[in-house]
Amino acid sequence: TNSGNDSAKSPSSSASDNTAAAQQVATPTDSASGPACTADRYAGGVAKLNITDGKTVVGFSQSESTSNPFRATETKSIENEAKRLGVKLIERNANADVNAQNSQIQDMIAQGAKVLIVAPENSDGLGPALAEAKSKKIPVLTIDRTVTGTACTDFIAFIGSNFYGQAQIAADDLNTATGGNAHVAILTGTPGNNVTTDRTKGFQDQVKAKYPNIKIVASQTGNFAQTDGQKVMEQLLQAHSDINAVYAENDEMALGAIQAIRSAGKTPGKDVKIVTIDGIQQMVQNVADGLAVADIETNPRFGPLAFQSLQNFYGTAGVQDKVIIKDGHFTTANAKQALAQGLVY
Amino acid sequence: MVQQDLDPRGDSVLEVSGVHKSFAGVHALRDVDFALRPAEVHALIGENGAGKSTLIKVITGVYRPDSGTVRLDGRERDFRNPLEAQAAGISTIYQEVNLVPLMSVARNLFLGREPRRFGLVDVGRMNREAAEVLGRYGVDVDVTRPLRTLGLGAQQMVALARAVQIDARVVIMDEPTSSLEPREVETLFSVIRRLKEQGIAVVYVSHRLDELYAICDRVTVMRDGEVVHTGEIAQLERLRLISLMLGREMATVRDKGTTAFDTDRHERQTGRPVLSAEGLTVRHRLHDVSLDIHPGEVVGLGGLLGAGRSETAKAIVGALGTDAGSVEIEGKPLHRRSPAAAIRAGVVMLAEDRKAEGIIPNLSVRENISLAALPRLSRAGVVSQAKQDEVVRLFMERLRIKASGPDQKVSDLSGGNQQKVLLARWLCLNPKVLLLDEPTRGIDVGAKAEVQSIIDELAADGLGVLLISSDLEELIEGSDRVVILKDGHVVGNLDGEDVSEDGLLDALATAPPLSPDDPDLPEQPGPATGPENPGGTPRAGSDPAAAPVKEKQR
Amino acid sequence: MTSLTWTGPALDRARVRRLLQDYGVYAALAVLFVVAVGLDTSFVQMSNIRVQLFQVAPTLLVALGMALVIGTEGIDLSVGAVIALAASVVPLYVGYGMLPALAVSLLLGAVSGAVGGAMVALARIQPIVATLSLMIGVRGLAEIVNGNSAKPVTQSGLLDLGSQSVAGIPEMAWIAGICALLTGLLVRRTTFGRQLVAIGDNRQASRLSGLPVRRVLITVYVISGVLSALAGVLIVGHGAEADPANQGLNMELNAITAVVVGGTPLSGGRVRVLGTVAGALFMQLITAVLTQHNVHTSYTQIVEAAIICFAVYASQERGTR
Amino acid sequence: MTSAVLPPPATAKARAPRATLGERIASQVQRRGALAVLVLVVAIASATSSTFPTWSNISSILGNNAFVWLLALGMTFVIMTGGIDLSVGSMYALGGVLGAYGSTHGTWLAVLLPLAVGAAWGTVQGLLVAKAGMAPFIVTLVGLLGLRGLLQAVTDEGATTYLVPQHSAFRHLGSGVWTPVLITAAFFVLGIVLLTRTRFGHTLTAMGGNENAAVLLGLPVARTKVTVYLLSGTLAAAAGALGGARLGSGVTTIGIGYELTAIASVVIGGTLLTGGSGSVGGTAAGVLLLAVIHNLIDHYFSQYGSAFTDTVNGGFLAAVVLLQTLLSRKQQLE
Ligand SMILES: Nc1ncnc2c1ncn2[C@@H]1O[C@H](COP(=O)(O)OP(=O)(O)OP(=O)(O)O)[C@@H](O)[C@H]1O
Ligand SMILES: Nc1ncnc2c1ncn2[C@@H]1O[C@H](COP(=O)(O)OP(=O)(O)OP(=O)(O)O)[C@@H](O)[C@H]1O
Ligand SMILES: [Mg+2]
Ligand SMILES: [Mg+2]
Repeated sequence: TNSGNDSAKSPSSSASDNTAAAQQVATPTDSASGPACTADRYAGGVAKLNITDGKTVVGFSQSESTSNPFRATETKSIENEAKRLGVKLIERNANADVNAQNSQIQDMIAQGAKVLIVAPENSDGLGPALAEAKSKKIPVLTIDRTVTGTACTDFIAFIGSNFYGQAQIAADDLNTATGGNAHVAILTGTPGNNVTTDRTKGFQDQVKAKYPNIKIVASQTGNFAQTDGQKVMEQLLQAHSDINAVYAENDEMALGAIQAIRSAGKTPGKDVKIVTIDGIQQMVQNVADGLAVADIETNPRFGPLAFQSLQNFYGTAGVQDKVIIKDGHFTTANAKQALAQGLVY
Repeated sequence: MVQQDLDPRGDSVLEVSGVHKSFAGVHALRDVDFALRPAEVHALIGENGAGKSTLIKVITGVYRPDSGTVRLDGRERDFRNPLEAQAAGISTIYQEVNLVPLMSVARNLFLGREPRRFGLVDVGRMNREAAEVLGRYGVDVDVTRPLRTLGLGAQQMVALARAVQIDARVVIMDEPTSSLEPREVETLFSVIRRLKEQGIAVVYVSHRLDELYAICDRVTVMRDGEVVHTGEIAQLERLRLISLMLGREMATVRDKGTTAFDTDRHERQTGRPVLSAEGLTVRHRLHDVSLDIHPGEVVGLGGLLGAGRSETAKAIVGALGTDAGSVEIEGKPLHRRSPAAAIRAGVVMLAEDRKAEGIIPNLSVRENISLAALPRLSRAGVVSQAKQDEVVRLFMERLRIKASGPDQKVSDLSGGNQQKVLLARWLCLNPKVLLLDEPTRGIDVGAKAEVQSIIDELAADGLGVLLISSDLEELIEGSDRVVILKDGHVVGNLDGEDVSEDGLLDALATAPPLSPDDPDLPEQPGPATGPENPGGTPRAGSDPAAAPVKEKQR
Repeated sequence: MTSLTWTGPALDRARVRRLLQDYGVYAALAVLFVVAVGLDTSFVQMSNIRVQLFQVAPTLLVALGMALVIGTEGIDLSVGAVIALAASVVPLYVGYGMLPALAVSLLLGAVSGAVGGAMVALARIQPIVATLSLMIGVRGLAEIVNGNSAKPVTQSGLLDLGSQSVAGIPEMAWIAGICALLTGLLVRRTTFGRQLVAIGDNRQASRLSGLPVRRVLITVYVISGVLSALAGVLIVGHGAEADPANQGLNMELNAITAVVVGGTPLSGGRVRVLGTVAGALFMQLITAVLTQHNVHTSYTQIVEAAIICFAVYASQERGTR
Repeated sequence: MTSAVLPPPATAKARAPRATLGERIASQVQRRGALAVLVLVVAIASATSSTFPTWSNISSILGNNAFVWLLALGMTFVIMTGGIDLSVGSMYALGGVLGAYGSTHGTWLAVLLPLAVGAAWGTVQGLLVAKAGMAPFIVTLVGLLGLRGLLQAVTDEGATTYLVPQHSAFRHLGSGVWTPVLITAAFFVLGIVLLTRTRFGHTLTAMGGNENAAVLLGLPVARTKVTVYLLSGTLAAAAGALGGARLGSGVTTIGIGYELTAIASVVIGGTLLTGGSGSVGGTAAGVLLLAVIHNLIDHYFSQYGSAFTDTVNGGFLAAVVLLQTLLSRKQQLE
């Protein structure tokens, strides 16, 4: 469905296949050992399955619209890996509605899913679906956001990024770029979203702990959207002419901020430094062009790691309850290279 | 000049004194005093816009007076809404039928007083009782049908039945008969007489003077928001009454009976009819109705309540979908059946239900008048203000529309003036055929005479007119020919000398039985339908004394 | 009765009420502006005014169309989705230049409007559900057309349209202003405008008066669609990016709010174009003041809600009793 | 007055035309368009899919959405009076958060706090509509925005999520399939009785049909209006609280756009948006129809991506309302 835009050099479908861009595990490191979760231990023991036999149905529940490049790449990655392994996959998309996600998960169970990969819309709202899965002895692997509950009992494990850590890195980058003297505007994500909460808190905590000369001038929501980010930034630049740095909690809002800085007659990257999170292609390009300082990656290519984990779960290796992936870190130094290698999505 | 024979205080159930009410600078009521004695029927009359309805609304708490008091049984009351007035014992039928069109007839009848069992509405009983009550008023309908499927007349009967059912000390009726037939009017009168016997006082508003003399005891005349006369109606002769209302000297009030029609018949052009409808059929409602209208003639459409007259008019202009039938204008068939197409062909219809189908309430008088004529008043889609103003001025003058100016909101006009605005809307189109459904409904004697003479004039100018009227006299004196409908069938055609009240009633009574293969065949009224009606005449009260009094003075 | 003492103040109160009703929005707008300047004098700077005009222009365009639809006693929830649809085709056609892209967008806006109008006028579906189905479906369509991520737009003509000023005022604002003027003329001076209002006030009576009810209704929705599409193109030009998943979200509510705050009743039969302009500016100013003073989102929403409530209450028509 | 006053019977004259059997069936189908379409859709789905008619699929359709349907129930009352309530989605979310918050202090608070806030805000909306004469659309739009703001204010801009304690009795209210379905069904039955068998129901129907007349007929219009918004607010908050009990937490991002779904269900159920005509049963059919359609679309189209599902969804909604409108066309025409 990627119709007709020839200007985009690296369509997400190929990026999701790019092995060089595949997720790398940060923690646990190989040496780290703890009791790993296997089928025998999961909630008192569930039947062993061979997910690649072409008959076992694996369900994948996506939380948000695939119009978001992160979600699109994530979904594609899962689909491609399933195809590669010969897994029979069914999927649903909850379009950011917890209620819908609950009923969709149950719906997939009704359709015969024997194991589930869930990208939760919300950490705290999947109680009914998880309970149903548990009562039917269907293991659930959660990716990209956590859910409340006990690993290896309510769900197998969590695989994903450390949002709090990403924000800390962002603070470090801004500090470096501004020489420790910054008046920052924060463009936060959609209120009520765990990602927003972590990325806001991580940044604020880091600033408070380490960078006394960084002043947070304003913090307003841009709803993870380019248009809103631009509007808010335009207003903030009017009210606070001293703003010289922006921390955007996702790339879309950073794109909006760049536009707003330009129309205020300033130069992004020079008058105002920008740090952002996610690592979509257009923004990494901007980093390469010097419009932004850094872009911290959130790697959406969950497919290989997720299925590997499932196989480990049914095998003997097992899965650790928290698998934190290594996120890339694009700066002026490596952005060009990353683009050339197609590491971005 | 206010003549008062005001009673000693305490003698009256309802007493209004010194009431002022103005709307955005328009004085609707000025220092109005009004007293109602127990067990009397008190007529409240005046020209359109005199303030009658406003007074009623002040009494019942719809409006709050700017100053003055309302006393009920000697106690000063300040009703905040009709609910409180109703609870205090004032039951009211407001001017336009004010019921809920989408709700069933039975529910409308019992709204707010539903019979209940175990705290829940007893629907079965409600429907049974509703059918029974309405049956007594001669309205024999399926009470579970939505009210709007009834004709306006039947709706008015429902409103009436409802108001009378409420326990009240005072019953106020604002033009209850405006869409009623003589038969229903008679039913109403007997209701009023019973009320009177029970000591209940009735306020009765009507523009039909005959009715006032027939039923009322005393009269209050209003003009321009003031009370100009209160007294026994028997002591007030008709001419004097009219002169009081109009505020003109008696001598200048030339009386020509109750209608202003020229009694001469129009010179009918024989030859091709300007409009000819063939075999109009609407499922369950109209059956093969055909009629012709020639240029320069007024064709009356007679029949009883719900006979299908309004529906015939609507079917002709395409406002109602027909199952069969055709309409030709000057020999050319009207292909696409819609009001717009009819208007383009020169056929216009003044609708019966002014509020729902006539006025555009929030627009000004000017915009209401010019609405249908807009395409003619504009060039390249842009309205020419000058042309429009001229047309509007012309018709406001010609029809003597009483408004503070062309910019006044039409919904703020009195009922009669709204009617004139609608007439103006159609006249400024220069139509060939005018279908008038109750054109003088709710308009005062003066205006009625004007409208009637306009109809005459129009016919004289060569227009074809179809006249539907519940006012028998108007129908007979105004029409050159009368087509009679009954249950959606044409059952008679009166021409020339036969156009008379007797002729009409005869035709209705002797109507041949309807074709037997018609599934909707209503039983012919026979001896079984009621002991009072042995002859099977559809007119109630064969007792001549009970018939509405018609004082023809000519 | 002491009628003199009564009529005096009563009349005055009535007049005040009338004035409030007619000019309430403008007064509120003025007050808000004064407050904004009082809080921060830099609010009067031209650069700030320009920012506000940039941001208000698309909302205003959509609100104008919405005002017409509301005038017919309808409502158009699909405007946001039409913005997305317009945005989605811009990257596809902008290679041929700005005008072809604009033309295709407007055409699609018109088509979407025509579909909505047909559902309302011909099939007699209630406007709110008819346009709700469009709102869902058209945005989906826009996302399909667009693919999975926002597309950058670099065509200079379009970018200029979204960022340049003429005589110190953004081109976008000029366009919106001209559209407002045209809409005003349409409502006040043309047959179409008068028919539209009449239909909104009493549809049955209008039909019986021979007005082309269906044609007027369809046209109104088409106009709304075209204006929304135009807004969509401007949004893309201003943001240099086409993002059908997010652009135009909540636009329907913003536009309706602007229209109603501007004094157009939702019950139809009346269209206040200048009021709509004031309503849109009013809402823009509130957001600007709250954002610029870094008020928390939660309070922003509460304060906005309260101000809308108050503004509408002050300027609404009240029946005399 | 008693019937004793009434005059002797006048002649029966015009008679109500009797409908043929075919017409009566047709009129039933017209009146229950949503139900007819629902039966059709379910029949087709059962015939073509083996998993659709299974109990676990049906229970997933019912169990998770049951509480949300209470929004449509409240909306039915509001729409019947010719009003609209856009605040239900926000109130639903707020109810969930308050319920979860309350549950940390005890089950009673978990139930009472949301109900009290819902009733209070509903009353405010009702008063603004009935007494201040403001347009319902605007008043409840204010609710939609303001309640979200309030929600964020009590959760530190969404950063705090209140969890229902694991062993709180409150959780039982929302668990399983039967509890939610029975609670919701009970509310709907009460709703039917309220609308068709009480004076309150008749009054609110009359108001929607012709408010002016209702005032003139001496019906308690203002009081009824306030009550209707109170009901809607309370139902929405209750739905939210029960939903919170089910989810086990007060999710702040929930309920966005639910007001539109509720309105769509009501309208599909055959209730006129202008008020005065409609039924609770129709709404029940409407919500079920939408839920079934969503389930089917998810089933068949999920693998094509969310944009495609949306498009199909919009198209289907249009088709359903079109069908429903065509079925009941005759009723609306006159
Ligand atoms: N709500 C209103 N706003 C402004 N003016 C009004 C309003 N209601 C009535 N008026 C004005 O008050 C005057 C009296 O009107 P009212 O309806 O009482 O007349 P009426 O005597 O009942 O006439 P009719 O016989 O035509 O029914 C008229 O001039 C009318 O225009
Ligand atoms: N008394 C009644 N009994 C039964 N049905 C009635 C009665 N009055 C009216 N109706 C119904 O109302 C409708 C009236 O049709 P229509 O309005 O064309 O009649 P009309 O002759 O113009 O009478 P009206 O004076 O009521 O306007 C018919 O469908 C008829 O079934
Ligand atoms: Mg009157
Ligand atoms: Mg009639």
